[in-house]
Amino acid sequence: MSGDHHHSHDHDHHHDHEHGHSHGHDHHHDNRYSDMQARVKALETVLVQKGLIDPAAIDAIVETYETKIGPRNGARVVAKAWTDEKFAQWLKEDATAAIASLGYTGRQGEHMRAVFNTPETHNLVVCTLCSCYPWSVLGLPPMWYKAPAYRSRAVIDPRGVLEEFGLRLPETKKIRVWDSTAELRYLVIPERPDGTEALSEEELAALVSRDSMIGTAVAGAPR
Amino acid sequence: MSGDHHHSHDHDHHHDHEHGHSHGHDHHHDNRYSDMQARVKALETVLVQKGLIDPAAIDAIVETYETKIGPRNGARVVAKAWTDEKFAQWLKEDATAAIASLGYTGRQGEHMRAVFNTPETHNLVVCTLCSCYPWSVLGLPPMWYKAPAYRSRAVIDPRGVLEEFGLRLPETKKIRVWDSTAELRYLVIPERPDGTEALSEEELAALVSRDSMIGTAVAGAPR
Amino acid sequence: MNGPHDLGGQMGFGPVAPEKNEPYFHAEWEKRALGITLSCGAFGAWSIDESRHAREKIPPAEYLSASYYEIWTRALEELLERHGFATRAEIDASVKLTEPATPKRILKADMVPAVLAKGGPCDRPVETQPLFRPGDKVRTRNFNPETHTRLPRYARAKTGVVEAVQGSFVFPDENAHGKGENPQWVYTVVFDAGEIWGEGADPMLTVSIDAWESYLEHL
Amino acid sequence: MNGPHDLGGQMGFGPVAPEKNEPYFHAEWEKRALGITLSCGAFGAWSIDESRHAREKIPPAEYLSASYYEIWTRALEELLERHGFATRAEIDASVKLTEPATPKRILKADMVPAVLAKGGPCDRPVETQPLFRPGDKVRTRNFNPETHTRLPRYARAKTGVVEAVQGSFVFPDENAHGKGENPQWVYTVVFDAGEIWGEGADPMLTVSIDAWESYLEHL
Repeated sequence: MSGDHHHSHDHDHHHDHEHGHSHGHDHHHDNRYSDMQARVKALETVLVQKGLIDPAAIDAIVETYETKIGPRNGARVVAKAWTDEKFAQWLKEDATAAIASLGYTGRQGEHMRAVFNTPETHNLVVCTLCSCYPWSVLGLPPMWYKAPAYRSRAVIDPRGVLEEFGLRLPETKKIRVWDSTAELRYLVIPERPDGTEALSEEELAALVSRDSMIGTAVAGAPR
Repeated sequence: MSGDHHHSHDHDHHHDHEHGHSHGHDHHHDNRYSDMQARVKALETVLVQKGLIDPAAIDAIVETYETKIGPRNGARVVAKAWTDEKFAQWLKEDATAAIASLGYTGRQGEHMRAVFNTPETHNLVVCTLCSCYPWSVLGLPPMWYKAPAYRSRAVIDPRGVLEEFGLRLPETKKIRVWDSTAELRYLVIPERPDGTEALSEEELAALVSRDSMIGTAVAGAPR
Repeated sequence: MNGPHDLGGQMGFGPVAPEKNEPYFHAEWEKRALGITLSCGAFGAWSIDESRHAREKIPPAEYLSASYYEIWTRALEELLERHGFATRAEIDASVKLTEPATPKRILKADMVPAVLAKGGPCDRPVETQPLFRPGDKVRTRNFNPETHTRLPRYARAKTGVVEAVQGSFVFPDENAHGKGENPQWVYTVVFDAGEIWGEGADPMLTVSIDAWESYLEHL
Repeated sequence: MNGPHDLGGQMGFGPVAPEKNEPYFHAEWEKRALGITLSCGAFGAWSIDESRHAREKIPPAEYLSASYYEIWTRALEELLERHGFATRAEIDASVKLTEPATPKRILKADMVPAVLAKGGPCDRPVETQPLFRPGDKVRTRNFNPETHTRLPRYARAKTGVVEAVQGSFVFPDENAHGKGENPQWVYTVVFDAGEIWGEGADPMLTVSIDAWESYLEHL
């Protein structure tokens, strides 16, 4: 069946391109994204005419999440937890406050929990019901995190999901999946890689990928 | 939300028409039905070229279900059950054989069960997993029987579904929903309407609608 | 599999909306799709179980927006390719490009009345006695296979009562995957709506499924 | 509601397929959709619970084929109309036709940093003591409301263990429908995969949800 699926997608896609070439990217294009382009533009136009929204505020929001709030925040939290036992303890007891002490607060990070990988247990975060994600430390979620494939499978077949990310865990490793069904937002603290004793906090932070803080990866080894 | 839904459908539909006019009903039309028209034609073409199917057989199948096998079959079963106590008993004990005695056999009617409405209990048939339906006595299923709205709701909110068909059952009436999950096919035997003592079997059959044999209606009163 | 076809208790599809005139077909291609599907079924290359599973595997967004004849057609293309009768490349090009596999039979027009009147019975004898009797309390098993099953999700791990032993039938969970017919006893099992749907369920509602023996455990 | 959003354990969506470069946005409109959605949230006219429910009510075939910013936008149109800020007729015409309701606040550019840094905490004090303690065995309730809930379908009527009391929070099942915040204690409840998924479940897997107190019963 996946053949069927791919076929029909290719087929549709082909159509879209043909239409795109003959019609240009106008309102009558069938491509979903072009429809949305027109729709969202109309939405913004109407709301601006009504004085309800400020286009500059939209710019500021976008700029914030494109340049200021992203997974480097979380990576600094992790690096500090690796190097500062007291901070790690604080993270365990009151992640919201510990993370706020580094300046990371606010939207979709109001109620943080840090969950620590151990040699015995790997943690994985999902939101099966929508796309809850710790924006304050990881920024905007990637497309796959919000899409049905990940949301449906992470709770029933996490090993299969992790293998698609190139992470093959030993069968003896426990997996704990956290389904973010309430307003708590989870940050995975990956295990500190071996051979990183000499690294600075900044160098350590560079080893912490976004995926390792969701649980779809582990922290990288130093080069 | 249904407003949203309708909007976007109208919108898409509008597009389809525009494309239809500019492209004609060719392979590149975006309308689902036109795509299917071309696709199914191609499928038939290839299978005929390969000598695997006989277009006249397709015609014969379509003609059979358009003109020969339909809910009049089931209505005759019901009318006979109303007028012939022995037949009714046979239906209860071996519906497949009793129905076959009237000449109704075969595809999607191989393993029949007749379920009798009573003053206490109303029966309703659904196939939540696909669209199992007793073709030999009811013909091809209507579109709604195969669609998600009916299949999803019949088992959890049958009263709500029945009200959409204009059938409001007293709250004290038991409802039994039969989900056709195996190869048994269910025919509901509705209650015989009052005041039909003088009617012939043929006149009685005219009171038996298809929906009354699915359970989304009761048998009609004589005019 | 917990696919898009397993619809019992799902929400959000709106009213049932029966049509006024209810035509059997809504376009010419639907007639051809019906006839082609039945004609290809006559090849004897796949079971109803395998074809049901092919339909279930259509991606959910497509399955839920497709008409049923479209679902049939998409699944049929998959089955034709899988069993060597026609490739999607051929259908794309609308021309024969390869020699097909040999079907067990080809349905000709004059065979149609007899074939439709015969159908395809799925009852098969078994040598065992039924494990359950009418009146037995049973619990349905809890499983979530990626493969075909006819135990709907809403009726798993639920307690019900056996109402009837319905005979022994081909077991779809294995037959859909070419593992043989392995027939089992089938039972009608009745559940109180409260057991299935919990609080707020209609107190006058019971729901039954037809369950293969291996779906059930004694309580 | 058992809507298209309740995806845990559903199948048929194919591989996860992370993108290579993973851009935050895949079209300019997605940026605007993000900013407009957050700006309209600042009106103070609806809660996150009401907006989540508006997203869940998108018809399943559309929900499952839409990108998440499209889901946001469709739901936002519904909320704007429901609360008197803009009608779909206005968006269709791309022009103001009516006077809008009065929002509690309008988000200006200079307010953005402070508003994002503040967020919208949902914890609220309650006067009761928590009914459950870490280590308690609990059973999740069985219900299938047509209204909003955050107890996913896969975790209903299942036995688990309370791992932590997480504080008291706005109760979404009521708040989504304008019935007030009615805060409750929230617990992290852990389930063995075998309890949820039954036979064949990964023996090394546990899954937790965060459950409001009224979702739980002492075992």
